[in-house]
Amino acid sequence: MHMADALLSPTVGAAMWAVSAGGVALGSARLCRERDDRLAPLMGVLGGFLFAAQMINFSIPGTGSSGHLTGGLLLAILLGPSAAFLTVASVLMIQAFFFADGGLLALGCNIFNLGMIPALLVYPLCYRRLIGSAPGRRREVAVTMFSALLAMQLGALCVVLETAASGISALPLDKFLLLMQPIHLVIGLVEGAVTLAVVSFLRKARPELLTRGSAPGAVPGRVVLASFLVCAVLVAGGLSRFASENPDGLEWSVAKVAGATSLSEHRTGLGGFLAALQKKTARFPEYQAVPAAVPGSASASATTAPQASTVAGKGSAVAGIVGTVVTVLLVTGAAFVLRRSNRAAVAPEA
Amino acid sequence: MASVHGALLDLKRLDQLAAGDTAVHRLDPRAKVLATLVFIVCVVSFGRYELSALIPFFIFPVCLIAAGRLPAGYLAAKVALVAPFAIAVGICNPLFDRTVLVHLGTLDITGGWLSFASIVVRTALTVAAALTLTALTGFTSICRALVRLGMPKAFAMQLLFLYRYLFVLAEEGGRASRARELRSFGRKGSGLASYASLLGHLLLRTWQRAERMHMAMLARGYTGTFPAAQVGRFGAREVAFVLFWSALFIILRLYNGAELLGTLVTGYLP
Amino acid sequence: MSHHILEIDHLRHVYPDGTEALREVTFSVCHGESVAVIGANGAGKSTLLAHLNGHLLPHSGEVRIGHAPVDRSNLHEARRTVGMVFHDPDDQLFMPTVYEDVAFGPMNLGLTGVELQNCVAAALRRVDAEHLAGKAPYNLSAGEKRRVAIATVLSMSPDILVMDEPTNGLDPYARRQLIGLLKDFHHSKIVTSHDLDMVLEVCERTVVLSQGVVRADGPTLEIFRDEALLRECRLEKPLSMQGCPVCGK
Amino acid sequence: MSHHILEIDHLRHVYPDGTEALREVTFSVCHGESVAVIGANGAGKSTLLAHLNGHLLPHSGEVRIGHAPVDRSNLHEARRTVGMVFHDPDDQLFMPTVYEDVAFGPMNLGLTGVELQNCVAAALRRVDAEHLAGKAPYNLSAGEKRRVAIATVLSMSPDILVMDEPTNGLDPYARRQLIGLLKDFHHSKIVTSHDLDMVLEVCERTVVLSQGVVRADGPTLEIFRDEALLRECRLEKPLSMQGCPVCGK
Ligand SMILES: Nc1ncnc2c1ncn2[C@@H]1O[C@H](COP(=O)(O)OP(=O)(O)OP(=O)(O)O)[C@@H](O)[C@H]1O
Ligand SMILES: Nc1ncnc2c1ncn2[C@@H]1O[C@H](COP(=O)(O)OP(=O)(O)OP(=O)(O)O)[C@@H](O)[C@H]1O
Ligand SMILES: [Mg+2]
Ligand SMILES: [Mg+2]
Repeated sequence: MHMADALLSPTVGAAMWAVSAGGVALGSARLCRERDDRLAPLMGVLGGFLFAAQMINFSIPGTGSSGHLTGGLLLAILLGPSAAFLTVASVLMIQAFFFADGGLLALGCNIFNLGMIPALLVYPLCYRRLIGSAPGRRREVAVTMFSALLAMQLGALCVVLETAASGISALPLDKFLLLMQPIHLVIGLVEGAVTLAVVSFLRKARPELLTRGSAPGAVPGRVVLASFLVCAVLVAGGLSRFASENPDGLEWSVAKVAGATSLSEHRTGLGGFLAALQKKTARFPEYQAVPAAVPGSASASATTAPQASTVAGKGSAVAGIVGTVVTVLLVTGAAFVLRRSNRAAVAPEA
Repeated sequence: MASVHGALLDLKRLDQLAAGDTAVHRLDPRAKVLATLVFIVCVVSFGRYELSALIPFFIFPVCLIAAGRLPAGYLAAKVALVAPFAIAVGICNPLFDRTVLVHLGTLDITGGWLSFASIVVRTALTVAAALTLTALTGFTSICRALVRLGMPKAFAMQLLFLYRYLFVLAEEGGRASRARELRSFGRKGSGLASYASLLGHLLLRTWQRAERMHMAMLARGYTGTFPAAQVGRFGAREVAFVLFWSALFIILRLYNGAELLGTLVTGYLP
Repeated sequence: MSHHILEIDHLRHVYPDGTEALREVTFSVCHGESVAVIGANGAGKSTLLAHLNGHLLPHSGEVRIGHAPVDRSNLHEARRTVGMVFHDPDDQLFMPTVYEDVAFGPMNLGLTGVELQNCVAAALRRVDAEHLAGKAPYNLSAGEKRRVAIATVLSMSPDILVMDEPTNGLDPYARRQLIGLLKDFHHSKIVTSHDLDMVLEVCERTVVLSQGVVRADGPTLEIFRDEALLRECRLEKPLSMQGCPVCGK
Repeated sequence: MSHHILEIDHLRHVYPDGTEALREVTFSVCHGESVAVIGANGAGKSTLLAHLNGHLLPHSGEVRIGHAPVDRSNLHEARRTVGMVFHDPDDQLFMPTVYEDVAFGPMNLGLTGVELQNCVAAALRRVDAEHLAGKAPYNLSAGEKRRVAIATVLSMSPDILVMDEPTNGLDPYARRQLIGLLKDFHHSKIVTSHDLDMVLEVCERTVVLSQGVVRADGPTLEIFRDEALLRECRLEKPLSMQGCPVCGK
């Protein structure tokens, strides 16, 4: 499930970008150190393989729907965590640029949810630890299924948290969770089953392919753990700061606890700056619209004019609508002029 | 399957558009990437009920599309098709947020509808900007721009390989899936067993291809690093481009352009 | 009315990116006929074949099999009637063993037990590959893969056998074997190839495609004698008709 | 001492799964010679070629280029000397545009600026592909891909050109073009192919591999006249030498 730009606040987006960029930098550095120049083409074509795999479906018995591979865990088993992470990240990047799947700002979130979680978290810390050196069939089934499920659940959870922390969607956290987690339970089961089946196939056909991921040194246990701690702190910092800036974003859980008292103190950095700008100009600041929040934030809203929100709302609404129409006309006009002048510029050659 | 296949065709199409030769095409990719990033950050930094202030931002993609002589209809259709997730989540807003924020005559508009509309507009803006960037620059150039903006080289290399072999493998996968389809009738035979085995075969062949590619690369002096790409110039035009757009975005972020215009107009029309 | 088993009628296909791969293709194939479709790289041969079992649908025009047009409603029927052997057998062999691969189609058609076994055995026997039944496809040689790919299709007893460049990548012996095999089939056959010598041996009739249109359609020998036509379509006489390079005849 | 540029000496290779692909291969190639390596599917041709630039290393025996054995210490040297054109051009064209692809090798050799540009332009000119420089590989036709693949190798000015089935999948016109191109090169050449007619035109000498050993080595025409030998090695005469199927000669 791809996170989308339109649901993100810049703070959450930027925090996740920082985390993912850190992961990519770390992964690349590790890879360079490994000095296996076979990896570059291999990762490239395996990324292509992920695309190809997504073109192919299988029908899930009894449901009438179909599923396909997502691939994070499978790649980690084949390539080891760093290479698998970079491969998934590159696939997501292509999707962001060409298919606008997600979007550029959401890329950070998506790389985290779909790449980091399965390859850098679940694989080294769960799969590798549990699977042992010579697993029996039953153990392999159990561990693979569990890992795939875990990765999917964590991914879905992150989508929910990121959305909630951004506060663009009004979907309450509990409802959203109830929606996302069961869906991803099914997706996780499918992922586990496919990963298991493909790994068994490879074990029969080319067992030597399965040795790379489990090669000694391929599991950067401590590094991963440390970087995840850093990530967690970063994210938690970003989220909590944002939560205090924008109580509406987490109103169902943080309720009105943060209130007006903490509002002005935590406004720092990009998010704070933009939020401040937003306060200055916004016509429908949410703390005015949500009656319960009005008393607490009266001082904060003093900068903006409307006291009787309906009246002002009406006036600004009319202005907004008229303005929108005019803007659209202007934009279209500009495009028209640009195109004309462009054609004129090319015409002499043609 | 159809969606990925269509996506690949789009990819080829966007790539061909990037081969165009207009002033905006010729700009250093870094300038375009930077301007687009500023644009996206500004757009998503608006509050959830903001709508009219977003509209002026369309000036950016629209101008670039016009100046780059990109097929507007095609890009618009693409924008309309994507981001189902954002829309799906956004459509919940009217259900949960029923506070009436605006009265238009007898029509009450709730916060939910307002924020939903806002999500739709944001989606259109961010998606249009991303696609325009790609169509004006091409993926390879974007990659190189990102490298020069600090992306690790190993990752860039990986992206370039992926981009090159996407088509080859997608076609291979497409043919294999078609072969299975031809011999399975309806839903019969398209289950997990044949799926996993098919993927396994595909994976084996992918692996062999990687081995051959590696051989080809070694044969041409590959030593684990890619030679540096030719340098573009971040000149006055690039600086002007980035500064102009960033300034415009920040102004539009600070002042609701649409509403100011509207007040101007309605001010004269009592 | 007519005894045509396959009719291609003013077929036109445009790929989504705007490439007009087929512009106006019309010909028909009778029961038991062997037809070769030849043409330069990119002439549209593979595109044409993909229409025969409804993998691609026409932009305009029609493909009819036994008088019923191929469309979404009767895809299953078309796929049973037309057996397609792909350009690259690797695309076609996707099950863990040869036996399972050949059994895949009939099983989906509902065959089980002894009936299934007989069907698979018969198909393998027809391509001389019974000894390969237990092997994994990725361990086969090029020629073996090709023969198994044909068996996977034969096991569904199609009425028309369609093959895209069947001799590609085969050594001379395997090629000769395949030619023998093809001559023995009493199916209607449609074959594309750049191996015009094989065409000369296997097909009595040849259709020449050039840039998405039929440039010629007639007895193979007649077509191969028309040097001007061949040159125009980026083709040349089969090598065996070109005179001996040693004695220079 | 000798003027051999390439010597293959009792070469043996066993794949990790135990397949003994080459058992005892010995032959050598002189400056300017064109040698064809032919044999059935699985005879070991591609395996042999992979040894020439050190991609595979021998289990026993040796490959010597200009008297220096190819081993880990001089791989770079060997790879410069031996230019390898692969079976599937898609494996070889891995950069985003044709220009970059052709420039990849020279750039790794340290060329820059005008020198690099000239080198790339010269290589593209030799295969008639200057107009393709800006294109992406996935937009090329089969014949164009093949020619560009050759250019990528020529740009490194190798002393020996090695090609694995260069005419595979080409239409007769593109094949003819390629043959013309190959005849014009004054490189030492080693070519494998199932297209024996091409071999007859391009190579004056032929080595026959069979199950990992050299079964024959001699002038091409002589080899192709030995029907018993060919039959034994799953080969047959080039089609143009087989007599006309029409008049039956
Ligand atoms: N998926 C596709 N999208 C766009 N264009 C395509 C696609 N597949 C093929 N084409 C184009 O359609 C034309 C016909 O292609 P087709 O594969 O049918 O040729 P062909 O006759 O089979 O060639 P070959 O002898 O090389 O196999 C070519 O110009 C090709 O580039
Ligand atoms: N990676 C590999 N692992 C194991 N065995 C292999 C591998 N590659 C090739 N072989 C085997 O080695 C033998 C020689 O293969 P090779 O590819 O050299 O044959 P070839 O002469 O090139 O055949 P073709 O004409 O089909 O290209 C074959 O039996 C093949 O199955
Ligand atoms: Mg074809
Ligand atoms: Mg070979």
